[in-house]
Amino acid sequence: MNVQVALPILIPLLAGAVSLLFWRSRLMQRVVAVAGTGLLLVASVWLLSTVSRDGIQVLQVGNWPAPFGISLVADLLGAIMVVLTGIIGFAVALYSLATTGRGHEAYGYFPLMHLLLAGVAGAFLTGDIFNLYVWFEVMLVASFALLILGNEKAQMEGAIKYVTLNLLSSVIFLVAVGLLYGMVGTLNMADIARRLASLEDNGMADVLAMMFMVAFGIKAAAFPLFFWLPASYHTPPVAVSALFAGLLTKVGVYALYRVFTLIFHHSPGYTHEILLWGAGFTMLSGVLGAAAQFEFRRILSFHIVSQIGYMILGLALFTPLAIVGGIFYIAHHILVKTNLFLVSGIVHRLQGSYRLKRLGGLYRSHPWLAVLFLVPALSLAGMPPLSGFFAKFIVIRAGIEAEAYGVTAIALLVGLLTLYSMVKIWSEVFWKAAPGDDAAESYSTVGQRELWLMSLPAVGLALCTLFIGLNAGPLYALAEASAGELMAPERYIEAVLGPSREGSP
Amino acid sequence: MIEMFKAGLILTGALFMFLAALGLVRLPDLLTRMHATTKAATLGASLIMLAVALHFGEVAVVARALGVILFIMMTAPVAAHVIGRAGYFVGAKLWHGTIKDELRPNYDPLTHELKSGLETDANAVHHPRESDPK
Amino acid sequence: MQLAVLGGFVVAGMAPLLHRWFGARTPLVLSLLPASMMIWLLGLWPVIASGEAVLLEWAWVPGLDITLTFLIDGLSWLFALLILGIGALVLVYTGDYLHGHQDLPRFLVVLIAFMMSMLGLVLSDNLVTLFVFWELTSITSFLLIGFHHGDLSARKAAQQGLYVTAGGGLALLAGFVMLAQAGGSWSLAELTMRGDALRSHALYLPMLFCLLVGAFTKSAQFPFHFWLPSAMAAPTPVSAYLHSATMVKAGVFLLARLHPALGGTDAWTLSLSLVGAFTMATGAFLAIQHTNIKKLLAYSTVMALGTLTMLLGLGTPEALVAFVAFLLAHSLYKGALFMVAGILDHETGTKDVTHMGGLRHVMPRTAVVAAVAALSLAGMPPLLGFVGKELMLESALAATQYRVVIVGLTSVAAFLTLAVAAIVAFRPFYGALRRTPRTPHEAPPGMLAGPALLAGLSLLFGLAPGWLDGLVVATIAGLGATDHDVHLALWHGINLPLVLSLVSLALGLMVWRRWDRLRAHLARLRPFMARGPEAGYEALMAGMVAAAEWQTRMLQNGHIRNYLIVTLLTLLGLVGHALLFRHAPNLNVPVAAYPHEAVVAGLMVAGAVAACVMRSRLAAVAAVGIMGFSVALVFVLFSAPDLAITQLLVETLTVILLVLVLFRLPRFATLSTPTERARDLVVAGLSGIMITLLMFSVLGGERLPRISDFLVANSQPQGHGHNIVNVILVDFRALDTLGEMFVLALAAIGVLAMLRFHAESGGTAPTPPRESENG
Amino acid sequence: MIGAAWNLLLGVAWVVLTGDFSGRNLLAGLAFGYLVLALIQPQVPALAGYAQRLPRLIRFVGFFFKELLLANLKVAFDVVTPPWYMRPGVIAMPLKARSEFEIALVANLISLTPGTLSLDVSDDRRVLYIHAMFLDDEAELRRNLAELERRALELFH
Amino acid sequence: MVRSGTLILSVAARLLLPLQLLFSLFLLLRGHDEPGGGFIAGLVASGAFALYLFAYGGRATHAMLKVSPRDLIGLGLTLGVFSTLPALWQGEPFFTAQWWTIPVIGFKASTPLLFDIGVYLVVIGSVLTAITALVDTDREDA
Amino acid sequence: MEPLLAIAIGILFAAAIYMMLRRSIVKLVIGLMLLSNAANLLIFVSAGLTRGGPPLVPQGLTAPQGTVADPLPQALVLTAIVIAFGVLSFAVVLVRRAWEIVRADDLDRMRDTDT
Amino acid sequence: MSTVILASLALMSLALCLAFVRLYRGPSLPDRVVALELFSSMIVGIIGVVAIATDVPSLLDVAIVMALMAFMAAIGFARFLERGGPRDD
Ligand code: NA
Ligand code: NA
Repeated sequence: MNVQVALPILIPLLAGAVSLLFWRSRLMQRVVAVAGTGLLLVASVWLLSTVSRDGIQVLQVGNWPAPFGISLVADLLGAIMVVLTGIIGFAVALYSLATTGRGHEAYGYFPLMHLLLAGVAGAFLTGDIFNLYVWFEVMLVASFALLILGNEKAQMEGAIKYVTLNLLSSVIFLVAVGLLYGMVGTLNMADIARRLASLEDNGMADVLAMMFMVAFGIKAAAFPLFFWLPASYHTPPVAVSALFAGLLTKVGVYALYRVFTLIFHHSPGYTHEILLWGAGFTMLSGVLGAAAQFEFRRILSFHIVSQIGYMILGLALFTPLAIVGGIFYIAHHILVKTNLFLVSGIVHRLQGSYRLKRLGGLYRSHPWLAVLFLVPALSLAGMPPLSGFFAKFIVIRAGIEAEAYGVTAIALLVGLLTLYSMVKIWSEVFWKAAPGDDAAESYSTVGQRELWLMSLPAVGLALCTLFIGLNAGPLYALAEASAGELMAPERYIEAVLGPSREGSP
Repeated sequence: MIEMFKAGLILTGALFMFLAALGLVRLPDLLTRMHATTKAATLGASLIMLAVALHFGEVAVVARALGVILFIMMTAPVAAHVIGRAGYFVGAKLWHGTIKDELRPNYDPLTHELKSGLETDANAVHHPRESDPK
Repeated sequence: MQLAVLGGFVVAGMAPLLHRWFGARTPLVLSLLPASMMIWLLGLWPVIASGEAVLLEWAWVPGLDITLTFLIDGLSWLFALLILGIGALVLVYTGDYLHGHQDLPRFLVVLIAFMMSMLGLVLSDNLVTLFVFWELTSITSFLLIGFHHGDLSARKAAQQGLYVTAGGGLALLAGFVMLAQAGGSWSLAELTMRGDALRSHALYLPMLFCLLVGAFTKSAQFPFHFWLPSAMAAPTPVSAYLHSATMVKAGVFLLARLHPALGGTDAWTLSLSLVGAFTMATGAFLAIQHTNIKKLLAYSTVMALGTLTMLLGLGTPEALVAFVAFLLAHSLYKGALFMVAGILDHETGTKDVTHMGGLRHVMPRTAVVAAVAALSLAGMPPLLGFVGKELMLESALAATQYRVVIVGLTSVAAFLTLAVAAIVAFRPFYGALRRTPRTPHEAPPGMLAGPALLAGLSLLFGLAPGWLDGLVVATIAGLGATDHDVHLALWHGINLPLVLSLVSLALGLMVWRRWDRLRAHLARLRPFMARGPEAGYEALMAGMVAAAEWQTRMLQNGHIRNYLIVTLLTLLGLVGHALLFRHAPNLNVPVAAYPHEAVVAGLMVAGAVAACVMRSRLAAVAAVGIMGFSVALVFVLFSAPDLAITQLLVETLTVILLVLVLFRLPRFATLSTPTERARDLVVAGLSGIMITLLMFSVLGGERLPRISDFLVANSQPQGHGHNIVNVILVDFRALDTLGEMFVLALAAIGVLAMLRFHAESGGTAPTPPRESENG
Repeated sequence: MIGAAWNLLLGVAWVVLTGDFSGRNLLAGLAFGYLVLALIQPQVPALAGYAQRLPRLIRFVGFFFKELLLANLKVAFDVVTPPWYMRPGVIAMPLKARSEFEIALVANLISLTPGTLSLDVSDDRRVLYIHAMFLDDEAELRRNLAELERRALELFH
Repeated sequence: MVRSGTLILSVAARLLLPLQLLFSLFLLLRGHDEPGGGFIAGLVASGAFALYLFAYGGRATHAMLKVSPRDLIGLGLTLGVFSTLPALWQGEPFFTAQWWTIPVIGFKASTPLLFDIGVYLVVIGSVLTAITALVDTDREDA
Repeated sequence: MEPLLAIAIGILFAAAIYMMLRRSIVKLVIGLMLLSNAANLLIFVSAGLTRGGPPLVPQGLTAPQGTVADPLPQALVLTAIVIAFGVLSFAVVLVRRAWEIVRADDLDRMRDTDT
Repeated sequence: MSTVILASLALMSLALCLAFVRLYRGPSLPDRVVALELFSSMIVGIIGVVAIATDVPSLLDVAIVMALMAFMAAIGFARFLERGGPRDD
C-alpha cells in the first residue's frame, strides 16, 4: 500500500482545513503553517525516494480499478515536482511568519497557502485528466484569493486580468476534456493515451492537442498567452509572489510535459514543432519585457515568462537530453525564482520600495544580502557554477544536437539578456548609492529576528542552488531517469493500467 | 377514462400557462400582468402536477406532486407580492384605465410610512413589529 | 590541484574573516596562497620540460561528461605561473594601494576568486569546466571593475565589460557544444588529437565562428575592443592583473589551446591574423588619443592582444615562438606599468599624464622601474620586449596571405606603441615638476616591489633570453608545434625586422614629440570615431531597450481585451489550422429533435444574445437567468435530474449574488467604437464557429466504449447507491468532489477577504477580524 | 400545532411498531393517529378543535380551487379578447386578521386569487392594500375578499 | 431606497426556512439513491438562509445560525478529508468507502455519507459566508 | 438534437466572448457566466444525449433497465457547475471591489499594473 | 410521445417564448422579473409533462426544487429595487 502517493495532497488539504477551522487562533495558524509544509516536504521526499527506488507508484483512489476511478500516479517527474513544491512551501511558510500581517492571517493567508500547495501537488500527482482540471481550479482559486489579499488598487487591477485569462484557460481546458471524453470515453490519462493510439484517424487528436496546448500554454504563461502574469505577479504580498513565481506556471509546464509526452506524442513534427516556435518567442518576448521594466518584481515576473520558454524548449526538442534539460530547468527555476522574490521582499522590507530608482546602497549596508541576491540572480542568468548554468547548458546542448540552431541561438541570446536584467537590478539596488539617506532609518525599523526569519529560507534556497551547481550529478541522474520514463510512455501506461491486453480498445 | 382526465388536466394546465404568458405580453401595466402570471401559472402547474399524481399513482410520487403544488402555492404569492410591491413603490406606471388608487394618498414617500387611513392620532404612531430587525 | 583551486575559492570567501585577524596585513598573508601554488607548479617543471602533460582527473557530472580534470602542459603551466606569480605581486601591491580602504575585504574576496577562476580556466581539460571558469572570470572581473560602485561610470564600465564578455561566452558555449559534438569528446586533451576530423567536419565553420567570437570578446579584439579601456574604472591592481596576465589573455589562451585542434585552415589563419593585426593597429591608434595613463595602457594592451592573436593566426612554429615570447614580455612589462600607473595615481591624485611632470625628482625609484618597463614595451634592447617584438615582426613578414596588410598594420602598431611607451614612462617623470592634486612621495616598498620585480625580470630575460628556451619549447609543444628547436636571442643580426624596428623608433619618437598637436588633430576625428564599435554597442543596447519598450507597448499594454483577443486568435489559429488541415470535420450529424427541444435550445441562445444586447445590467442578468433556466431544461429533457437541480439552484444563487453586487456598480455604458465592436464580433463569431465544428467532429466521429458502463453496472452492487451520479460524486470520483469543495471554500474566503479586509490597514498592521465580535 | 405534532408522533410510532417503513404505511399511521386524536380530543384541552380542522381544511381547499379556476377564466377571457374589460385599481381592505401569520396567510391567499394582488400592509396592520383587476363591482369584490378571509381564519379557530 | 421590510416576506421566510431546511436534509440523506446529495442539499439550505437573511437581516441570521459560516467551512472540509482516512486504517487506498450498519435503527452509515455531509456543510458555509459579507457591506454603506 | 445544441453552444460561446471583449467590467463578468454555462453544456452534449433514462438504478434492482444516460459527464458537469459557481462568485465580488477601489467601470482605465 | 404531450409541450414552449418577449421588452425591471418568475413556473409545468411522457418520476425532484427555490431570484431583484436600484435598469 503506497500511501505516500496520496500524502502530498492530503497533508496540505488537511492543514488547510484545520487552519480554516481554527481561523480565530493566530498561533494555531502559524504552527500548522510550519508543521503542515514541513510534513509536506518530508512526505514528498519519501515519495521521491520510493519512486526512484521502486519505479512509478500508482494509487487507485477508492480502490476502484484503473480506468474507472481516479488514479494517483507518481512517476519521477511528478515526484520531483512534488518535492519542489514541498521545498517552496516550507520556505515560503517560514518567510511568511515574518512578513504576513495580522490582517492577512485573519483572512485566510495560511489556509490559502496550504490549499494552493494542495492544488499544485494534486496536479502533479493525478493520473486523471478531469481531476487535473479540478486541482488546477483549487490552485487557481487559492491563487485568486491570495492575489487580492490586501485589497490594494494594483491588486484589484492585476487580479481582474489574472482571473479573466486564467478562467479562459480553464474553460478551454474543460472544453478539451469534454470533447476528449466524447471521443474516447475515458478520463484516465494512461487509458486516453492507449485509446487514442488505437484510433484510426489521428487528426482529431491533433486538434485536441492544440486545445490543450493553448490551455496549458496560458497557465504556463507561454507566448503569446502570458499577459496575465506580468499584469499581476508584482501586486500581492511578496511571499505570495514568491509562491506563485515558483509554482504556478510550472504546473502549466508540467501539464504540457505530461500531455505531450504521454498522450499527444504521435505527430511531433506538427505538435512539437509548434511548441518549438512557442518556446522561442516565449523566451524572447519575456526577456524583452523585462528589459523595459524598472521595478524589482516586474523584472522578475517577466523573466518567469522567458524561463518558461526554456522549459518548453526542452519539451519541444523532444529528445531525451532535451527533456532532461527541461526537467533540470524546471527544478532550478523553481528554487531560484522563488528565492529572488524572497530577496526582493527583504529589500522591500529594508527600503520600502520595489522601484529600482528608489533603492540603492545595499551592497554597502547589507553585503550578505547582496550575496544572497547574487547567487540566485546569476543562477537565473545561467552563470556557472550555479544550478542555472547546467540547466541552460543541457538545453542548449540538446538544441544543438537536435540541430535546432535558430532557437538555440535565441536561448543563448536570452541568457545574455537575462544577465542584463539581473545586472541592472544589482547595479541599481546594490551598487548604486541609496537615493536620499532614509535607508538606514528604515533599516532600524526591521527587527533582527524578523530579518533572520526572512533570510533563513532565502539562504536555504541559495544553498540549494549552489549545491545543485557544485554537485549537479544527482539531479542530473534523476532528471535523466525521469526523461527516460517520459520518453517511454508505455511504462507509465502499464504502471497504471497493467500490461496491455490484446484486443482492448 | 383516467387517461382522458389526465390528458384534460395536462392540456388545461398547458393552456393556462400559455394564457399567463399571453397575458404577460398583452396586458398594459406591471400589476395587471402580474395578475395574469402568478395565478394562471400556479394553476397550470398545479393541474399538471395533478396529472402527474394520477399518472404515477404511487404514494411517493403523489406526495411529491402535491408537494410541488403546495410549495408553489406558498412561494408564488410571496414572490408576486414582493415584486408587485417593489414595482409599485419605485413608481411603476399604472395603466391609464386604472380607476382608483387608495394607497397612494396614505403613503409618505419621505418617511416611507404607510398609513391605514383608519388611524386616530393615538394609534397613528409606528409600533414595532415582531419582524423588525432587532 | 583541483582541491587547491576549490580551496582557493573557500579562502576567498573567508577573506573578511582573515581581515578580522590580520587587518592590513591580510593581502600579504593571502599572497601566500598563490605563492605556494606557484611553488607547487614550479615543482612540476621537470615533467613539463620533458614535453609531458600532467592530467589530474576528477569526476564532476558524469552523466554530462563533465569532469574537473586538469590538464597541465607547457601552455597551461606558463599561464598558470603568470597568473599566480603576478597574482601574488598584485596582492602585495594591494596591501598598500588599498591600505585602510573599507572595502578591502570584499576586494580581496573577489580578487582571490578571480585568480582561482583564471587558474581553473587555464588548467581545465574539460570544455564545460573551462567554460565554467571562463564565466567566473567574467563575473569576478565585473565585480572588480565595479569596485568603485558609487560612480556611475564604474558601474557602466563593469556592465559593459560583462555584457561583451558574457555575450561572447554564450557564443563560446555554443562553439564548445559543437566542438564536442564534432569531436566526440569534451576533453581538450583528446580533442587536440582529433584535429583532422574536426577541421573537416561540417560544423567546422560555425563552430569556429562561435569560438572566435567568444575568444575575441574576452581578449578585446576588434570590434569588441572597447570594453577594455572602459574597464579602467577598476582599481589599479585589478587593471594590472586583468590586463597583464589574466582575463584578457584568457581569449588568447583559448585560441592557443584550440590551435592544434582547429588551427591551420585558411579560415583560422585569415580570421585570426587579420583581426589580430587590425586590432593591433586600432589599439595603438586609439591609445595615443588619450591622456589618461590607464587608458593609454589599456589601449596598448588591446594592441598587444591583437599581436598575440595575429601570431596564433599565422601559426607557423616561428610565430608560435614569437607568441610565447611576446606573451611573456607583455605580461611582465604591462603588469609593471599598470602598477606604476597606480603608484602615480595614488601619489599624485590624477591619472592624466599631461598634468604630471618631473616626478623623477620625488620618486626616483619608481621612475627607474617605469623606464625599464616602458623600454620593454617599446621593444628596446636589451629587454624582453625587444626579443618579442623582433620575433613578431619576423613572423609578420613571413605571412603568406595578405602580407602587405599584416606587415603594414604591424608596423603602424609598432611605432605607435613606442610613442605610447614614451608618453607613459617619460612624460610624467621628466621635465619640470608640476603641481598635482596630491603631493607625491616615493611609493611605499610594497607597491614598488611588484613592478620592480617584473621590470627586473623583463631586463633579466632580455639579457638572457636563452634561459627561456626550454619554457618556450614546452609551451609551443602544448600549441601543437612539437620538436621545434628554439633559440631565443637578443641579437639576430641586421635584418628586415631590425630595420623596421629602427624606422618605427624614429616615427615613434616623432609622434611622442608632437603628441599634443597630434591629439588636437585627432580630436577632429571624434565625430567619425563616435561611429565606432562602442557606439554600435551603445546603439545595440539602446535598440534593445527600445525594442523591449515597443514590445511592451504592443503586447503588454494593459488592455485586457487585447490580451483576450490575442489569446483567442492564438487558439483559433492553432485549433482552426489543425481542424482544417489535420482533420476533415464531419458535418453530417443527423438532427432529430422535438419542437419543444428546439425551442428550449433557441431560448438558451436568445437569453445569451439578449444578455449581450440589452442596455440594462439587471435586464442582462435576467436574460442570463433565462439562459440558465433553459440550460436546466435541457438537462431535464436529456435525463439529468441532478444536473438540472444543481443548475437551477446555482442559477438562482448567482442571480442573487449578482443583484447584491450590481447594486453598487455603475450602469452599462457603450464604450467601444463601432469598429471595435465589429472586430470583437468577428473574433467571437469565429470562436463560436470553431466550437461548433469541434462538437460536430466529435459527435460525428468514431466513438469508443465508455468507462461509464462499468460505473453503471457497479454503482449499486459495489457503491451501494441507486443514484449513479451521486455514487460517482462521492465514491468513484470522490477525489474530484473533494477538490471541488475546497474550490468553493476558497472562493468564499476570497470573497470574505475582498469585502472585509480593508486596504487602509496596510496589510501588515493588525486588523482584528470582525467576525470574532459577533460570531 | 400541538395537535399536529401529536398526530405526526403517532404516525411515526405506527410506522416503527409495524416495522414497515414505506410512505404508504406512514400515511396510514397518520390517518390512524388522526382518528385517535379525534377520539381523545374532548378529554385534552390542548387538542381543542384539532379534529374539526381537517374537514374545514378540505372544504377550504375546495372553495379556494373553485375561486382560483373561475377567476382565472375571467382574467384569461380578458387577456384573449382584444378590448380590455378590466377596471383595475388599488383598494384598501380592512383586516380582521391580527397575528402576523394570519395577515400573511390572508394576503397570500388574496394574491393567489386572480384579479387581486396584495400590495402592502399598512404600518398599523389594519389595512391590506390590494390591487384588483375588476373593480366594476367593488362591493361584490369586497364581499368575496371578506369571505375568503373569514374562511381562512376559521382554519385556526 | 424605498419602503422595505415586509411582513408578508418575513412570515414566509419564517415558514419556509424549516421547510426548506427539512427538504435539504431529505435531499442530503437520500442523495445516494435519488437525485440530491450534498451539493444540492447544501445549495437548498443556503437558499433558505439567504431568504431569512433578506427578510431579517444579518444580525438576526447570525443569531439564528449560532455558528459563524466560516466555522462550517472548516468543519465541512475537515470532515470531508477525515472521511477519506478510515480506509487507510483498514489497509485500503484512501477514499475507499467503508460501510457500517447502525444496529438499532438499521441505518446504513458510510464514509461516502460522511463525505457528503462534509460537502453539505462546506456549501452552506461558503455560500453564507459570501452572502452575509455582501449583505453586511451593503448595510454599512447604506 | 445534438447538432442543434452544438450550434446553440457555438452561439453561446460567441456571445460570451463578445461580452468578455467589452470594456465594461460588468459585461466581462456576464461574459464569464455565459462562458462557463456554454462549457458545461458542451461537455454534456459532447458525450451524447439520451431521452427519458436518467442514470438511476430502480429500487430493488442492481442495474438500470434499458439504456440510461451516461452518468459520468453528468458528474463532471455537476462538478464543473459548482466550481464555476465558486469562481464566478469570486469574480463578481472582485469586479465590485475593483470598481469601488479603482472607481472605474471601464477596463481601459485599469492599466496601471501593466504600464 | 402522444399528441397530447406534444401539443402541451408545444403550447408551453410558445409560452416560454412569450415570456422571453416580455423579458426582452421590459420596459421596467419589475416587468422582467415577472417574466423570469413566470418562466420558472412554466418550467415546473414542463417538467411535470416530461415526467409523464418519459415515465421518470425522479424529475419531480427538479420540480420541487424549482417550486421551493426559484422565487428567490425574484426576492433578490425586489431587494435591489427596494434598496434604491433604478427600476429601469
Ligand atoms: Na496559473
Ligand atoms: Na510562476
